[in-house]
Amino acid sequence: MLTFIIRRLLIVFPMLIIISFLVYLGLELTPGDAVSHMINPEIANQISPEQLLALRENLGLNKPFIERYFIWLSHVLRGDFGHSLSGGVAISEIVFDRLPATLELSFVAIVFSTIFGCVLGIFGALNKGTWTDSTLSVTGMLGISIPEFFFGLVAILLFALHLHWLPVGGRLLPGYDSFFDRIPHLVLPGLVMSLMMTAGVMRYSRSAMLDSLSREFIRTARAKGLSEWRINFIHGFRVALTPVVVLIGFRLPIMIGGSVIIEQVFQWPGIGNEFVFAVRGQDYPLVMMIALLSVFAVLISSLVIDVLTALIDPRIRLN
Amino acid sequence: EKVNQLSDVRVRQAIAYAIDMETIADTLLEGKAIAADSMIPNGAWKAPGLDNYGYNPDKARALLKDAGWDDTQTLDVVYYYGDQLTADLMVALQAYLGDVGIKITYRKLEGDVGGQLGKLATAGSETSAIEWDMAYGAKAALALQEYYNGYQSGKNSYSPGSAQVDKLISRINGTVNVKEQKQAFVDFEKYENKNLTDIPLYYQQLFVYESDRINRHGGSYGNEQFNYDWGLLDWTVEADKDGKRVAYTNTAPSQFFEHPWLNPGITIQQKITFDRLLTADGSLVPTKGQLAKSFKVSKDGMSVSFELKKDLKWHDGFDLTGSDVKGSVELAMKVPGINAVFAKTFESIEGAQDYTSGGVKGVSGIVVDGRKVTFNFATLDPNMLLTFSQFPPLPMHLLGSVNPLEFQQQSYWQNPVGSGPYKIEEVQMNDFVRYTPFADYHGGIAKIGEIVSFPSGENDANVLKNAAAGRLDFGFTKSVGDVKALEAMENMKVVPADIPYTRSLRMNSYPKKP
Amino acid sequence: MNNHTDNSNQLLGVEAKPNQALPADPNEKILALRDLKLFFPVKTGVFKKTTGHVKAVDGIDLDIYKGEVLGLVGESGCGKTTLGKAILQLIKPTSGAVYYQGSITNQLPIDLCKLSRDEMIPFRKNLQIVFQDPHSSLNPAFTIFGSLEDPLKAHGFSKKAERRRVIGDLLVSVNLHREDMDRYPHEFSGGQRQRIGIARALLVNPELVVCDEAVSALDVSIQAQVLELLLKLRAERNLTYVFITHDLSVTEYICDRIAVMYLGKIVELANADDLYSHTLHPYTEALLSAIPIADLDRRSHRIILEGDVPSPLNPPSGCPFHPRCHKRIERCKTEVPTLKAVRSDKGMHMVSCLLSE
Amino acid sequence: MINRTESALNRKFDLLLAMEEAGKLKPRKGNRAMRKMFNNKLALVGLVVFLIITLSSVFAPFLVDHDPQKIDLRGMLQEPSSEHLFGTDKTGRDVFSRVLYGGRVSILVGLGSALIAAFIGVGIGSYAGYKGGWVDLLALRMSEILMAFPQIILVLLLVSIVGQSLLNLIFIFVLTGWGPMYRLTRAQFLSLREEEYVQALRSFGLSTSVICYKHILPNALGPIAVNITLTTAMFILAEAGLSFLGLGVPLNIPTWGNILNVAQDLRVLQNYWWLWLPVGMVISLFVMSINFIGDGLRDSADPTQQG
Amino acid sequence: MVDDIALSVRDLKTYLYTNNRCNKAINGVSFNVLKGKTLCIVGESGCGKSITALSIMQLLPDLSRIEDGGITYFSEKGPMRLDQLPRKGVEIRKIRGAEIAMIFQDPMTALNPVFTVGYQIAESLRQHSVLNDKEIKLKVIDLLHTMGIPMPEVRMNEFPHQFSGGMRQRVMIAIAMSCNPKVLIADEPTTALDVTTQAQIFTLMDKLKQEHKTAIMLITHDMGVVAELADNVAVMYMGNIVEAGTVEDVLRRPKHPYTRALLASIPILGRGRQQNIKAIRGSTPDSYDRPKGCSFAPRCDYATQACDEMPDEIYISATHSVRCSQLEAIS
Ligand SMILES: Nc1ncnc2c1ncn2[C@@H]1O[C@H](COP(=O)(O)OP(=O)(O)OP(=O)(O)O)[C@@H](O)[C@H]1O
Ligand SMILES: Nc1ncnc2c1ncn2[C@@H]1O[C@H](COP(=O)(O)OP(=O)(O)OP(=O)(O)O)[C@@H](O)[C@H]1O
Ligand SMILES: [Mg+2]
Ligand SMILES: [Mg+2]
Repeated sequence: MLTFIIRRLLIVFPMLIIISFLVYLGLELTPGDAVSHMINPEIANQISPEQLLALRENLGLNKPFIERYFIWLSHVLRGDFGHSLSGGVAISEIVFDRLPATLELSFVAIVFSTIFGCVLGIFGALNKGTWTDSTLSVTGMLGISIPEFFFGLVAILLFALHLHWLPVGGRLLPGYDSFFDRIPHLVLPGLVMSLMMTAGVMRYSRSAMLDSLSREFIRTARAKGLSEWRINFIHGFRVALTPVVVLIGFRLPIMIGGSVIIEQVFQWPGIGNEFVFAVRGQDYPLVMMIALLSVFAVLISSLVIDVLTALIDPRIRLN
Repeated sequence: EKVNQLSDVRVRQAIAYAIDMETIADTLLEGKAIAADSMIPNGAWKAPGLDNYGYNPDKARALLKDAGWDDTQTLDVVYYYGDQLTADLMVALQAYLGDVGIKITYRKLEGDVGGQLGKLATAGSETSAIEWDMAYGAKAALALQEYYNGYQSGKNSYSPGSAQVDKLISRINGTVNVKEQKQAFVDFEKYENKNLTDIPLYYQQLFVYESDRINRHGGSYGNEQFNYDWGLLDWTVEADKDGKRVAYTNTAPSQFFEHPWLNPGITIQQKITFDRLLTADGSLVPTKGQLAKSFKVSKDGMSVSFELKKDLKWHDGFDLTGSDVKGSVELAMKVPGINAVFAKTFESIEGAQDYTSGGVKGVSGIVVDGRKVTFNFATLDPNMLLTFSQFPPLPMHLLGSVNPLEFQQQSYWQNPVGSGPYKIEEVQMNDFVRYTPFADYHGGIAKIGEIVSFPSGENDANVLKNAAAGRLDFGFTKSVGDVKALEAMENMKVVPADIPYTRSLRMNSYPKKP
Repeated sequence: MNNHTDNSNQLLGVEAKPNQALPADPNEKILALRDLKLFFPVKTGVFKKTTGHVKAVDGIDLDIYKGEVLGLVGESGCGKTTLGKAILQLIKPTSGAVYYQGSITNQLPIDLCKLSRDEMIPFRKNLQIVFQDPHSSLNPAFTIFGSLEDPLKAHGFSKKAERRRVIGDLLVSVNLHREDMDRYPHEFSGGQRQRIGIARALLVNPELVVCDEAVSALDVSIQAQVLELLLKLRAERNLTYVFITHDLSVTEYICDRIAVMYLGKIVELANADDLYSHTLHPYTEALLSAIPIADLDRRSHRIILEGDVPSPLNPPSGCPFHPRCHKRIERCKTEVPTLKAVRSDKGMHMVSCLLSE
Repeated sequence: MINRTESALNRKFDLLLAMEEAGKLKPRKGNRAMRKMFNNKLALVGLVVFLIITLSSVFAPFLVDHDPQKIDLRGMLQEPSSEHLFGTDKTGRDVFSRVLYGGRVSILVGLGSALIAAFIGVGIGSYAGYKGGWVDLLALRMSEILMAFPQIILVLLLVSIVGQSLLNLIFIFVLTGWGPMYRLTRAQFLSLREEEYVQALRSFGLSTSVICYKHILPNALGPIAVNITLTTAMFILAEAGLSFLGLGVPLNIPTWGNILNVAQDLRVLQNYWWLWLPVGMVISLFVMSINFIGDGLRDSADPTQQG
Repeated sequence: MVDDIALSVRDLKTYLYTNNRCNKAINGVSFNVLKGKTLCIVGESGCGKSITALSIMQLLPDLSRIEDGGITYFSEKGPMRLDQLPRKGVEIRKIRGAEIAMIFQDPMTALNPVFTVGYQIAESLRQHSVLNDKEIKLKVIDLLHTMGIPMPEVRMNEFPHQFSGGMRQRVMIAIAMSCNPKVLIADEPTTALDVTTQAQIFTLMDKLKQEHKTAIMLITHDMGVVAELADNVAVMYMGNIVEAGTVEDVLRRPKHPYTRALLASIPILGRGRQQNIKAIRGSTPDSYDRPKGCSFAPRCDYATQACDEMPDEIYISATHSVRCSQLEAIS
């Protein structure tokens, strides 16, 4: 188990280095640079070329690529993520500023979707072929087929603009900074994101459950005279849990990236929002750091999944 | 080597005739725009009798035929606004031009927009340095001269310029005599109207909106993009159900506060936390002192002196002195990318050249004497008062020793210390900023107990969302779509303001690179 | 006879071994395996280092004579399949040699293990295999013709009509219909599929066919059909079979010689009758006794072995069978027995057991 | 509840039994998977919807008179009528014809990228899965790297790198889509190569490419087809999402995402439902129909599911 | 005689409904399982052996139904009609595992991979006995010990995949025997195992039968197993029992053409290469397309017109019954 974790970690690090290099390389190829974005296009042509040059020089944009990469990497390794080009703000500051918002939203979505998705999925599997199951299946399908921003916009139209039940977006209001104060703001994006994710978890846990229920050990359990409840939950669900945990694990990285689109729709000031902002503004260091962090999140969460599934599933644990 | 057909004035005229700007203004722009006949906005300085190139597709076709238009080519049209309206406008342009036989495709510029738009042809090169054929853009100017200064030869790749143009332009810059100036403008406008150096499309309006909770107590409306005397000190707001008098607005920062030396009044923070030496009226004509108790311009316009008010304080309690003013101007001279009007004014100051080239320590033309600050100019700048009505001095005890190239990168811009009627109380980047009245403000204590701004801006769906949710009490927009929606809201009032903001089509009239 | 052996061994280019099974006529030898080993690496640890080997085939010397049916029996996992595949070079052996001395080599033995993939192709024609599972041995996506035509193409049948004829003839010879070639595998029963599998093996007229559990998955009634067919084909085409199975009743019925494998090694090798009547190795003895016999008059005395087949990853020291052996002596724990010839009435009988020395 | 379903089941049994006795139930010829697919009502509905939308997009020029690019500023924002089925947009273009023409591009982007991604992924995956070696190692590492990014982050990153255009978008989708396809095919081949018919082909010394692409590939196509449908659905949603962020297909090309993009404007959302609701529903319906087909394909390929 | 019957199946018909077809998997099967005796059911793959067993346990697949006939279990409290109990009801659950236990063919998949072996054995005890946890643990250890698993205290805490096939099958038997059932149904318990392991398992089952007087119903397709273990034999073909009787009856004096052909088609160890085995011609018919009358008729050398009708069971002796209309012609 320990060697397993160590091995995974040994894969993670070179991977991060390679990815950081690729990301850096890729962004180099984008048109324009930080300077051109610091300056409003309407007056850009009024700035003298010398000034631009000086500016570029100063931001280190004129050094050779490899050199810039290694400078940057050594900084990152020292915990200094560099500065956002557009405002010179420390990226770590931006990230830690935005992270709570994203964590808040995705935590709600993950918890909600996991609970409801599993419950509904198991319910569907246990009632396979019935009217309820079909309804759930079609609803689940709808959930994964509607574009999430479309769903979000309609939700805003309905609950915020027509019914005035909930705020249209944003996260913090002055003077309301405890979590409970924020709940009204959280409800709509949280709900939209949760529902979209619930659909996926539901479909997945339903099929995992069906799969597990069709296995032979279920018949053995029946032959022991166990109650249906024990058969379904102790034997069936316990085995179906592994793939469900894997699925949920795959969702963990949204803890970093957030749902980019949902955050945009609800002007939720999270990392996803920041990422789009940075991509639009060609803020390389920021784009790069967020992308890298999300890769980091993916790699770590895949590690977590592996460990978790190993804990759940002795077949994996003992091999 | 082929000549660029867009350099043929007949083609440009044909394009102007082909576009039914009146209809576009009525429909797409929902009557919130005025078809333009010149870059300069309507008003006293407008030349009479300009041809407005009204919609006439037949004439356009005839002109094209005359010019031998090659209708197999497809023109590449670029723009840089991300809003839906621009996209819709492109659709309309494509249809109208297509109708007379000019095929276009359009695309939004990404990346280095400024560079792509205005790149200069290398000296001596006959070919254009830009790739597009036409660019849809806007010219906004603080001073009328700015509309035309860009057409001087050697400024960019899309207006070839000529000795004649240069002469006309130097005339509009060369005098403070209003009559002479006006005549120079009229002459240039006529030249422009005939030659279509740019194809002016429409004048954009700006709209100030406010909720019914706000009472301006007679404060005027004006060009909100800049700073003018809007009487904020006297404004009141209805108390909310908790009895708090809070007004909501937008343009809160997402990462940092934008410094006020580029777009001096574009965000609420720049407006309310900084004071200028002078203040202006709604159409940006400098009127009276703000930080200055009084000011005096010499007869020849080559010198101006300001007498600062007594006991001026920064928000952090430090004194605001004449050396803050001098230091700010000196710093601004070295900061890249400041407002063009400011830059022009500061360049004209005596000793500016020596200072920026690094030879001397200070600018000899700026003299501080107690509370009196005098600027002596080497060349005449007709807009220098305008500059001082928009340019805010910044606290030199905080910014005095910064590297001007990293001006915007200073941590100061996370929570700037200003001199205006409101100071920043709390910043939650990307969430909100809270402003409260500055107790030591020289003009008295502002009446609105608290101003809260959220991070949304023009063309931003969130403006409407916030307004609908009762979280937007005042602000401004240039987006026609926003206006219509705000007008439809019962609690909101919209006041249009004419602003110097002209949308036009630029032509790449140089031959393109083979 | 000894002379012959020596000659053949010189011919084969290996050192003569005194305990070699002696062929009746060396010219009829078709394959000779010499110290054949096939290890699967086992990777563990942080760096996936190879920490050990599954010794699936662990040093096998074996001659296969033309026209014989050589049975290969043993418990699951003892390396039968692996040996079969190693013979055909479907898995490259770790070491050792497989000398081929069939028709195309002008009687000159050639070590198949040394050939490259391309050099191997002409030999493949002569060595074929029939698999165990009738469900996975045919490609469900193709008709029988579709499945069988590519091998023919690869071996020089360029005309489609010709290929159809060959395949048709072959199907007839395995008691199917010519028309069956245009049907899909799922339209056939298990027995039919197995016959198609045999037809495929015979497609390019091989000399030797390895039958890997060719009848194990079939029902008893169908098993008999396939056995009959195999015997018929051998007679018609002068085939040599290596018949891998774990069913000793079938082996007894069909094989001329039988090799009993345990943990990658041959523990006993003898003519069929000899093996059953004069069982020498305790393992063979236990194996035979464990088989339920469908004859009410012949209830055998069962020898119940302890435990299961040990893992070939770390086989026991000494005689690999000693932990389960009912006759083990102290020596068995340390001394490794070798396969030695024990002369008996009915030809060569070889056994690897300390007790029979 | 239980009794009701039981009796319903019993009734069905009685019916089947009666028909069996009467000899009406014939052994059925044809592909069992196909049959199951056609017995699956949702998949069938999905297929019909998919075909209707796809065909009407493909044959849009024959179905609608309105030029999707033809503006009519004086006739802007008309409500749906018999003349304009989905009304007109802000420049007076016919929304219905725009939806149909937009479908062409959206389906091209979705299906096209999925197919190209599948072509590449399957091409490499088959060989790598069958043969292993450095090709496999390289492709595996590459797909690992690509798959270490959350999908949307990677797409946005690539958009920022290569810029916005139709071809670039397809390129990006292909780049992000081949990895999973490769993984799937590789896994399939890893298990299929152990099948005995493959061993048999190898025993004839057939070349790797013949064994791999001709003989094994057809057997791996089931899961691949399912994955193609799901990937198509994903790409169509991704295109819409990117266009929503303004980072998708350039606005001058009508796509479903670009048409729906106007719904960002609250005024449109509140007042001009026909500008977003029909196209939103078309996207959802189309994606749903593909998902149903995918589900149907999966179920029909799954031998453990009775049909 | 009747007192000895543990389980009686009369004219059982079980149909499976799949692929929109009806598979008459079992079409009128009758037999008795006697206390302390082993009944072997032999037959080719797909002839309905497993379905018979599952019908008794009420463990049939969802899309299936017992159409007709009866299954009577003679419990201590009197006869019970198992076929009439609801599949998921409490009554049948009290019988499953406690009174009638079953061992399945594939020990690799029949155990839940995520629970320890000990837990899975204890589960059955917990369900059907009043023992406390400690007693259960001791009993589990005892059971594993009886099954010949070394170090049961340690191995009970291991997971199924740490066990070899033979050991897993022993665990399955331990589960089945945990509550001392009156009837043990073993569905091909050794097909997945090696002969040496098979011998171990059968020895074990034999011992249990002796000790507990358990009635065993052993399903197999191996005539050798029948000869060695069975007291009574039922030969099944295509959903019918074509011949039944004691081992002596069936193996020494087979009457049904199928039984005869079957016995003639298998090589028997020790008879050498000279034995003459004869394959049965043709192949088993499609289960959806069963012959109208006697299902063996298409492959039978003695078939006549009369075989188009399903023949009745004919008792040749008190114990020996045959389903064939051509008995005279054969003998
Ligand atoms: N590809 C492989 N990689 C690693 N180990 C393998 C591989 N193939 C076989 N083995 C191991 O080699 C040993 C011999 O396997 P082999 O399949 O030859 O046995 P067998 O005698 O044919 O058994 P069976 O009767 O079950 O078919 C076993 O322990 C098996 O686990
Ligand atoms: N779960 C199931 N669903 C549908 N049909 C089934 C199922 N199980 C068995 N059958 C069918 O029922 C018939 C009898 O099958 P059964 O499993 O009883 O055969 P068997 O004698 O046990 O064969 P084997 O020796 O292969 O185990 C066959 O036609 C089979 O196809
Ligand atoms: Mg094998
Ligand atoms: Mg069975």
